[in-house]
Amino acid sequence: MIDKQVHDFDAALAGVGDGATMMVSGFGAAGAPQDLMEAILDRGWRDLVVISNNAGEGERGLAQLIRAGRVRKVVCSFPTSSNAEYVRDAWARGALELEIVPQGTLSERIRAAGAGIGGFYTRTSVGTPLAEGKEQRCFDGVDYVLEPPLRAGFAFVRARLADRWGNLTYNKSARNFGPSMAMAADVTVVQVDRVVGLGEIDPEQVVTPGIFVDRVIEVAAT
Amino acid sequence: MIDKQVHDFDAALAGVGDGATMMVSGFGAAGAPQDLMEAILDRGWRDLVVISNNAGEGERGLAQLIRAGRVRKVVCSFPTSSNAEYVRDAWARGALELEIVPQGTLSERIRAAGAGIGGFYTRTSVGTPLAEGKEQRCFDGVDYVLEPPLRAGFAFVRARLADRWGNLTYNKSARNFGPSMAMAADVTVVQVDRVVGLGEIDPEQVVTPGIFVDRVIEVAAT
Amino acid sequence: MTAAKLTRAQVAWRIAQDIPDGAVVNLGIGAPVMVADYLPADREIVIHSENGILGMGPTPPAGEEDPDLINAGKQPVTLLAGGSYFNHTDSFAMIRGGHLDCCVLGAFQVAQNGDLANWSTGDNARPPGVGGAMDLAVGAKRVLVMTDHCTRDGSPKLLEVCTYPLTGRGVVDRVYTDLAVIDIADGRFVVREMVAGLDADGLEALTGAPLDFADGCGVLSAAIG
Amino acid sequence: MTAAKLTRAQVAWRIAQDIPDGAVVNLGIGAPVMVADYLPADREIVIHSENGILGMGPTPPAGEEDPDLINAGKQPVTLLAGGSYFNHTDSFAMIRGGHLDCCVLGAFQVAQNGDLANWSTGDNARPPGVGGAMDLAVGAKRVLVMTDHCTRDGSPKLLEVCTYPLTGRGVVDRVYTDLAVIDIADGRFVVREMVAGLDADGLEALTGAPLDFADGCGVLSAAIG
Repeated sequence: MIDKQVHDFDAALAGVGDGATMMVSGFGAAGAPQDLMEAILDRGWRDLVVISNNAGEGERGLAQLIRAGRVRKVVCSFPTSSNAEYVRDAWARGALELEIVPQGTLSERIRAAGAGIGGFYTRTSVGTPLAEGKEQRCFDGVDYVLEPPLRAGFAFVRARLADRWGNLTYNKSARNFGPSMAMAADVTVVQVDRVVGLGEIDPEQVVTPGIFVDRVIEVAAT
Repeated sequence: MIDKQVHDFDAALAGVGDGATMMVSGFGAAGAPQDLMEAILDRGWRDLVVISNNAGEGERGLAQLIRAGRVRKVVCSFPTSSNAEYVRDAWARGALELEIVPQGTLSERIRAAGAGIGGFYTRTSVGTPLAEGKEQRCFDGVDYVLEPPLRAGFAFVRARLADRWGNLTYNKSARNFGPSMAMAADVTVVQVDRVVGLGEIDPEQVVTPGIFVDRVIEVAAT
Repeated sequence: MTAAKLTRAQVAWRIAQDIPDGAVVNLGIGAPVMVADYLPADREIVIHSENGILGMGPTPPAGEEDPDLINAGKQPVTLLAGGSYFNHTDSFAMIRGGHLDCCVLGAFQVAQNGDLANWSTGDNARPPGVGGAMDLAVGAKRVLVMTDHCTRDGSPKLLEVCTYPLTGRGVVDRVYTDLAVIDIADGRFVVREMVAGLDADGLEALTGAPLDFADGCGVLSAAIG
Repeated sequence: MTAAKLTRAQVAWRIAQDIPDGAVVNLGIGAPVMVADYLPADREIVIHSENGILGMGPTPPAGEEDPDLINAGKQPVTLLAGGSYFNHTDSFAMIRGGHLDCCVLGAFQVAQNGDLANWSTGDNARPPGVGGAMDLAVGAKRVLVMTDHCTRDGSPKLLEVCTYPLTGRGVVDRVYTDLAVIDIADGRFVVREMVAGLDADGLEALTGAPLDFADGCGVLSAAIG
């Protein structure tokens, strides 16, 4: 019997520890697994390496982890969202490393890891400082850079509904990075608003099939 | 005002002609745009180059085009589905060229074209005759081959519902190649069971957003 | 006579007039978002937001904001009938795959060969960040730039060569400034419209590169105040 | 004493016993599909079909077939509660990305280093066709092969080196034949189970490569007739 639902954060976070590499879904606060981030904060783990579009946003979740000095590095496209003085401060002090990846390349690199692609060529960043050190190549007269896949030990994702097989739906633009991150980690942990019975999600409407999901934790939306 | 619905096959097929390169959705008969294929047959165009998982299936659609000698070449993963003597015959006579691509590589190459990817590395086909002549490369001790994107002038796709913006839903496993092919052609023409009013497709359930669709023709399912 | 410099809203209005019926357009974070307010009412234009929205609608009334429905600038928005949601990877497949008819981006600098610099001033005292600008710059069929003609201290932003780190190489098609509408063609700036009260020498003095002037170069004005 | 050769159904039964509860498995076209009929009732196993289905169910009753709901062999199937549909590219992302726990494939030949040949006999008089076999061969976490031990004319299918064109290089983990269950480990065939009435020499005589025998090599039998 398959039942991916877990009932407490200890079970949701089993295996996470100091130095963990983790993808965190969300674009700003939309789709960010805030309660999972706070449970990580509570457990005191340090030296975390985070892959996320932003370096947190606002007051909650990943922003708290960074403020508390728990994050060593963020791989992201845009670290300085609104109210992100905590990022500027930590970065200026040398306490936080930032690796900047163009947003579409970030997302495609994550998908590539999940899809078993060993690398891909994109025009994005050609001729810019972000292409430095990358292999460059010309196809049909157009220049491309080679980008490697991007994996992590964990993916922490926020979704709307799940069933015990781990099938997921999302809400509006909170979908963002969730579906690709869920494919690209050794362990995918999903914070959902509600777990529903098997078969209650229309098979045509499943956005992330359960094959990509390891653990589901229900946290009632606030 | 955006209205992608066309009301006859002449409008649906505008620009197609002898030598056209066209993607055709479907896995076997499921999701195959049979009526569009038959309209092409009626118009007598020849030397067609087809990209499709199978070289037709059964009696209708692409199978008719091949039987009638209108198709010069099929790029596919598996040309000899059931009742495919017409493929064996045409191929044995030298009247039909077949280019065999592994199924996942075929689908990924189509998606790459639609997603602006200049090429990608896959382990699929390494060490096999289908890797011959392809660039090979080792990342982290694993061998990959380089695969180029695959585009076409036209994509002919079968879907279930559409609205006037071209948003699409599909039916069950008839979804198959449709969503990726719709992204990868200069002109994407979709045969749907029914055109519904704008807003009648739940925005969470749109599988192919209208941005990928140029023309929609309603053909009541038989 | 002083040049009748356009306000930012007027530049947004002017850009909106150039977006054809049926186009799919992405409006960059910041001033370009204003273009949405001036799209002609008789055209149906689909706005794409890189965080997974097509058919983005206006700001919701106060109290009806949904934190899960935001634009690329993370402001609350709405969805029009016909709109759809999709994931980030698919959204950038649209962008990179050449499916957007145009995008409107801000700029620090634009060079006469179409190079765009809009993400970094090379200031190493500030954390870097690029967002989706590099993807939009290479991906959209037409890249329109919305910018003041000069910086606040009067330096030209239209240059022979960008001095800031690039966002994209040779990507810009047209620049809309508070003074002029300028195409990029064959490695040259070609002025198509210019505000009243300015002549060719005047505009050239405010520009860091030589200018060509289109036959029938018109007057840049806006139908809004 | 003659070897108690297994029927194809019995081989399918034997494979089914090795698929653990909760596994996601792809069953190749042809004989491997029979494995589905013998999955232990107390295990919940998710069947993947490369044409975009997870949670595939059994053949529908006559008259209830849906031409839009078929398996990779293009036969009508059903969907279980918890199942889902997705497009072909996503389906092969699952396969290639290593998300399937195992797949069961047929074979023309298997070599002791795990090379698999199952798509072409190199016969240039027949049109080629590979389907999804090469993707499954490299992608699934475990590749199980279901095959007769010998061809109809008695030639061995388990060889030192494949002579037919490969499907994948070094991909096979375990082979289930009508005579034995054989692991591939460190470039050698290691027999784990063998049917009654056959000894090591007898099996080796039917095999085109040297065999190792696991400690406690068991008897291969099936609980079905």
